[in-house]
Amino acid sequence: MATEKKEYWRWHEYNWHDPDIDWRDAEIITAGVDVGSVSSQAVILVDGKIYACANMRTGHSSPESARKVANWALEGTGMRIEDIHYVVGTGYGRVKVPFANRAITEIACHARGAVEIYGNSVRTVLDMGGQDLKVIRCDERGKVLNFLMNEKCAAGTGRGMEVMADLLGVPIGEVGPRSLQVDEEPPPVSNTCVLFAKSEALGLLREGWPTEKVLAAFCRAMTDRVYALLEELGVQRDLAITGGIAKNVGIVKRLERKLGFEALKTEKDPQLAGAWGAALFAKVLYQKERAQKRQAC
Amino acid sequence: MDSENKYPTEGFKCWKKAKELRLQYYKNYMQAKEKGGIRWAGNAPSIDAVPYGLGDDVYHLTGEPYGATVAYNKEFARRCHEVVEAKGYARDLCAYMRNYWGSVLLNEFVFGGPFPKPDFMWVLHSCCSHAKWYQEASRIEGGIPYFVIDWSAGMYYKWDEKREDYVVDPNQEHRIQYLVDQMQEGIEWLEDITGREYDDEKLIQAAKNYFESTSLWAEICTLNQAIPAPMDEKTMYSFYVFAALHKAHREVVEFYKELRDEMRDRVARGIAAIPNEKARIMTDIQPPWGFLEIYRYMESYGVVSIGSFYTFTLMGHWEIAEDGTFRPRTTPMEKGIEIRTREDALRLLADWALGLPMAQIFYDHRFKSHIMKKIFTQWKCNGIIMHFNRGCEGLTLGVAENKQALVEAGIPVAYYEGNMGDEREFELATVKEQITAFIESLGLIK
Amino acid sequence: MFDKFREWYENRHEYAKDWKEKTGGKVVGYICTYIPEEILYAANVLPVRILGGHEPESIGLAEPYLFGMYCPFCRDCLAQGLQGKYAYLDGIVIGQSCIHIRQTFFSWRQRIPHEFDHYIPMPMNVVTPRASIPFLRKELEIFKSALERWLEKEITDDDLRRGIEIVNKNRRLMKKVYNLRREPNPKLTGLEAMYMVVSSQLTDKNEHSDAIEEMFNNGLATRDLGRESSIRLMTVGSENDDVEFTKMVEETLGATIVIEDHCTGSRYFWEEVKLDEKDPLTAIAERYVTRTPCPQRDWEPERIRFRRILDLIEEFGVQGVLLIQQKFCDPHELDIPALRDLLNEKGIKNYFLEFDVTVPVGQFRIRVEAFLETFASDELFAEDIV
Amino acid sequence: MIAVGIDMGAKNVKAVVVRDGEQIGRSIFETGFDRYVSARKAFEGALQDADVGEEDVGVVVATGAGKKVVTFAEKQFTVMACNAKGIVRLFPSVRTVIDVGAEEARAIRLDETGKVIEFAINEKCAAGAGAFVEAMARAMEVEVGEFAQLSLASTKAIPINAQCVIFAESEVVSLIHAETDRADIAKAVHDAMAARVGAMSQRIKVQKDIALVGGVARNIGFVQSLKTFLKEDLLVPPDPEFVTALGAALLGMEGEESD
Ligand SMILES: Nc1ncnc2c1ncn2[C@@H]1O[C@H](COP(=O)(O)OP(=O)(O)O)[C@@H](O)[C@H]1O
Ligand SMILES: Nc1ncnc2c1ncn2[C@@H]1O[C@H](COP(=O)(O)OP(=O)(O)O)[C@@H](O)[C@H]1O
Ligand code: SF4
Ligand code: SF4
Ligand code: SF4
Repeated sequence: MATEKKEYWRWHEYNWHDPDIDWRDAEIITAGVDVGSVSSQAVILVDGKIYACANMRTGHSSPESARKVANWALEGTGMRIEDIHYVVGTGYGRVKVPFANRAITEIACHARGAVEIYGNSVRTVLDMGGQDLKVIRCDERGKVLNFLMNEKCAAGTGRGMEVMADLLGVPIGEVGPRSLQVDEEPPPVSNTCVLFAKSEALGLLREGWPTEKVLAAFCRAMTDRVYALLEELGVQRDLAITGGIAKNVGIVKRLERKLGFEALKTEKDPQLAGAWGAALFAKVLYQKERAQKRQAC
Repeated sequence: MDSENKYPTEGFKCWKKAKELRLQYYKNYMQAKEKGGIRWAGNAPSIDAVPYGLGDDVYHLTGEPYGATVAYNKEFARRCHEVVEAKGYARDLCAYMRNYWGSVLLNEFVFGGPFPKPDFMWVLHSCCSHAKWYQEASRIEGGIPYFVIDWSAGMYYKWDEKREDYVVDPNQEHRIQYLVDQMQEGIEWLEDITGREYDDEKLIQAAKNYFESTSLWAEICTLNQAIPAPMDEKTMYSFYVFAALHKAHREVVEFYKELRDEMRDRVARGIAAIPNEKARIMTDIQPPWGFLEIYRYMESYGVVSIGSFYTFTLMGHWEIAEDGTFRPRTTPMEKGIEIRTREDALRLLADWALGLPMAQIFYDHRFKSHIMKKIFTQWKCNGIIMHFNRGCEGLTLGVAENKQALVEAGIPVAYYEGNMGDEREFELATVKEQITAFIESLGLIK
Repeated sequence: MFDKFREWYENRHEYAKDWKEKTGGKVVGYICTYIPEEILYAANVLPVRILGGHEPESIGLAEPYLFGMYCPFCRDCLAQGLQGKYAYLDGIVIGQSCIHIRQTFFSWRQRIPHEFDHYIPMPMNVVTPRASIPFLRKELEIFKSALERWLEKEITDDDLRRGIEIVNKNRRLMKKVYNLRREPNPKLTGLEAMYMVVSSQLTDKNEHSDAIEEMFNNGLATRDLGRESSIRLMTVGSENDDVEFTKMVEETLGATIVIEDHCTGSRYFWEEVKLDEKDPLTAIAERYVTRTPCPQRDWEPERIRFRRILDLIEEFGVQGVLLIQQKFCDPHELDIPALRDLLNEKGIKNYFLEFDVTVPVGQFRIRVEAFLETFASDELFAEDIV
Repeated sequence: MIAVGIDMGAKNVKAVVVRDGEQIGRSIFETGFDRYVSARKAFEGALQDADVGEEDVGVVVATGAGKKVVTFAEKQFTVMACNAKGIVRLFPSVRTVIDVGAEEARAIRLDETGKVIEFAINEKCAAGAGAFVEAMARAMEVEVGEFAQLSLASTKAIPINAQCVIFAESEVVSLIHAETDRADIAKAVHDAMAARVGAMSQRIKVQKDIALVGGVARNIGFVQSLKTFLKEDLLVPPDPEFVTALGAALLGMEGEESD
């Protein structure tokens, strides 16, 4: 029954490094590796400055995914994992990053990373990832003050969006823009559960709804859930959105409409926030360790 | 299929009056302050006869009917749920309560305007939510004084082996006293917070109204034993609500008398609720208020719901006769008891309140199963459709066991899950499918 | 040191069966801590608390009798009974509690064989003791007579005084142990405290008290667990005997639970019966009406339980609070927003977790870990220092 | 007399042709976007299989969630009624039938004539139906059939706490990450689902014999787990997904004959 299908859910995977930096001159090289349930990222900092990164899908084994993503980030740089002074693992598989010196939760790392990416006016971080939603309150340094995670029903997460993309044959990157191409907001779908959502979407298509309208109904339902979580914690400005769904304008725009203000914008990749934060923590931890060693000598 | 419509039908004559009364009730509450009156809030079972002793200009708002009204207004209900969940309240809590709190938090009254705050709250507690409902309401409304009377004093009935039926447990005195003591303290409290002098005469009159109206409701339900049934349950919902709104008010007594007389007349003339009555069912627990169309759906197959343990006994007071008949409870007035003092009134009120059949479900599900079987037989039913209502943990106490017992007794039973006040937990298509399957199994669809 | 309690906890059924064999006495299971154990001790009956088994696979057994939206704890308890794990019980009693667990009692009463059962309509109103105490006294009398009829022997006032003393002594001793948790370097972990308190609900209190005294003789008070630098947590909720979760918090993540407000913890035993010269039944009635109330009967505007929680936070040097709630548990759900508001207002960090028959340790770990990081993460921001 | 029953499932449309009470043809089609077209295809496929022409058909009966779109059907029945009717034809001793499809599960108690006495259906949450297994198989990147097979090799009981499919998926992913044996994971998934379906079934009075039908009855891993959960044996007909369509055809036939 299974026919070869195009994989619409596949979001863009990439690696990058800054050719202008020569890491061999560096004093401190640190890395953050974020092994999420859906995606893995690695960020390499050279003296605190971003030098290389990679973003790819998480595979079956956490240790393997961690190694893979780190190596991919280092591709073409001549640097090896062993050259990195300190590595912090974060995300779902944080304790399974074999070459990490320490594991820190993605909650702490995302807050830290958000402040790095968006600037220190950030007070609320919304992390919309593959399988969960987190709302984090932080101070100007990115230190977590309070946070909430969605419990119970995982309806309306990144995974859900992927399933939708596949079902409707819309590449994941276009889900957001296309969902905004409606004249009038349709009512939200009642069931955001991935499994039921499928038949619900089909039902709507059968009723003659255009794809855009179905997407809009889904994005709206998901926005409502995100909004509820934000409300529960209480939103303090500025708001930064991290994680993969930050790239979904269908949700970001709707959320902004509902909140009545805009979230911070960035040129950088918000999906890197966790790994970036982890790499920054790695730097501090390495410096501390070094200072302690020196004292000991 | 005209041949199936064998019974004459006609609308209820007192329908219009009912609508007016209901509107007036909410209006009175909203406007009470303009005339220097008092308004209070409480749950439907609360003993409203007691605050009536504060004067004739005392109006109140009962939470459950209000919550149900919100549920009718799906958009409003949705906003209520949103704001309540944002405050961190769990989604599985009583749906009426969430609708009520939501309305307070939004500061919007479902009938328009800002939410009219009560001067105090007066509550009767038995399910886990009653007292807490108003405790939280008071907190979010900025500290409105409230008084709670504990109703959970134990079972009023006990099983009698010989008669194979329930009889009133003679061990009642200290339970009555418990309620009386609380009400006594409550009256002092009422005087305290309102600065008014309490009038025992008014209390006595209100108590009489309460006994009469709630026994009258039972009588009205009893008339539905006729074939064809003169009233369907969907209509019943519009009428039983008066007892839930203000059972101790004279107006309700008068209205119920009128309705009873009309029911008698309909029975005498053979007027039916639905023209094609082929099967009679009873339901159980609150319906999903936003989806009462399921009743019309059943009727399209000739299935009429004659009522339920819920519509009969939430507000109606009943007794079990020597011969086992479930019948309207004899009022103290009918028994020739004179009510002279505050103490007299309070004792009778306590005794009356403790004897409510619905209150017994909190102590033993077997009582309810037993009464459901009685209703099934006396009202000549063919089956039972139960609503496993996720919106009310109180009245669902024992439902799973009730269902087991009814099935054991060979009664055709179906159930569906839903929510009386949160449409997110109700799926119309699925429920219709279940109802259809049940009607099929009754042999009504070929 | 606390091994004995752990063994009792793990082998509760064997303990009760042995006790029966040894003493020839009767064992009564109880549901909810609003049960006057004093009267059962006076009658030489062993009361044991019915608890869940944390086995998701057997929960389905309760499905036909309990509505789907009742809490997992009440299903778990009933499922234990339906599996026959409590077949040795001679009777069951309940002190009127939340309606979920009431259903457990009702279905148990109907479906699981036993000789004796009794429902005590423990008053919900504890705000008006003037009305509740005489009412409860009468209900206790009815309970006592029911026991007397069943056991065919009289329970005298002296018996009652003896019963009260047995239970009081155990309370006093547990409180003494709890005082050791106040210290900067707590002398016991939360898990150990849990084993102790829960096992006191499962064993003969005489024996249990002896075991506590023995611990003191063996130097409990001078023990060093080396937990002085660990984060001090309080847990708050209904019942909690989740070993896995507690281990995760204390062993994997290194925090220490220094106090808790659970009915499987401090709330169970905190207050004693004040006998004085009073008639013993009145004294017992007073204790249950005035004890720290469960949420469903905590009706005062400034909840009584909250005041106590704040006191405990102060006394035990609590840094953060984990609010633990059984899924669908209405009584606690009804208190949580107010409690969170209060804690936030007082600047006390707190985090909310929803429990089921077993907890998803993985999902909970990240939450608790991140919560703990909010206490410890200053080192991560020490850039300027280095 | 020829009757055709069409079962409009969420995932598959099934059609069965019956002549004088005997099944003579059948066909299954994936439920496509246009359900009418799928229904036609299944209908025509079944007629072809039975080698009869459309003009020979006496009555067409539709059942299942999308039964309304089958405009060429003269009759409609609920799935419960069809399930019951179909199973007593195959196994007259059956008194309880559990039907697990892609998105729904139900348990039905019936009498010896195939009349429904009592039923329960799964509520809202998808974690108790075929799509659940499919999602989990996808997480492990194996075919559903293979996934089913895998589970038989395990004797371990690993509880999957999450009742939500997505949380369960992440639990499965974490089990994968923890390098848990694949067979154990498969069994854990089937156990979790069996616990849900089993608990749902117990809301009615489960009487023997018990049959399991619907596409998921082909999943031997699930069948094993459900047997263990219920502590009862289960009868599984050879083509379990066709039972409902068979029942529909039989019900159609019955009505016609009595007329
Ligand atoms: N370019 C993109 N456009 C829209 N959505 C995207 C894009 N890239 C990723 N996503 C969404 O982000 C999700 C992954 O989020 P991520 O934060 O990386 O997950 P996690 O860290 O939990 O593994 C995907 O499931 C997808 O829905
Ligand atoms: N060979 C097989 N092995 C395991 N599972 C199967 C197999 N065939 C079908 N299934 C399961 O059956 C389900 C479809 O069942 P079906 O009764 O056709 O569904 P519906 O009637 O809801 O469309 C699928 O979700 C799949 O999990
Ligand atoms: S009985 Fe039901 S409706 Fe009434 S307060 Fe309790 S939960 Fe709400
Ligand atoms: S108090 Fe809560 S956890 Fe305890 S039995 Fe009641 S509902 Fe369950
Ligand atoms: S409805 Fe769907 S997303 Fe929600 S708990 Fe169930 S399976 Fe999970």
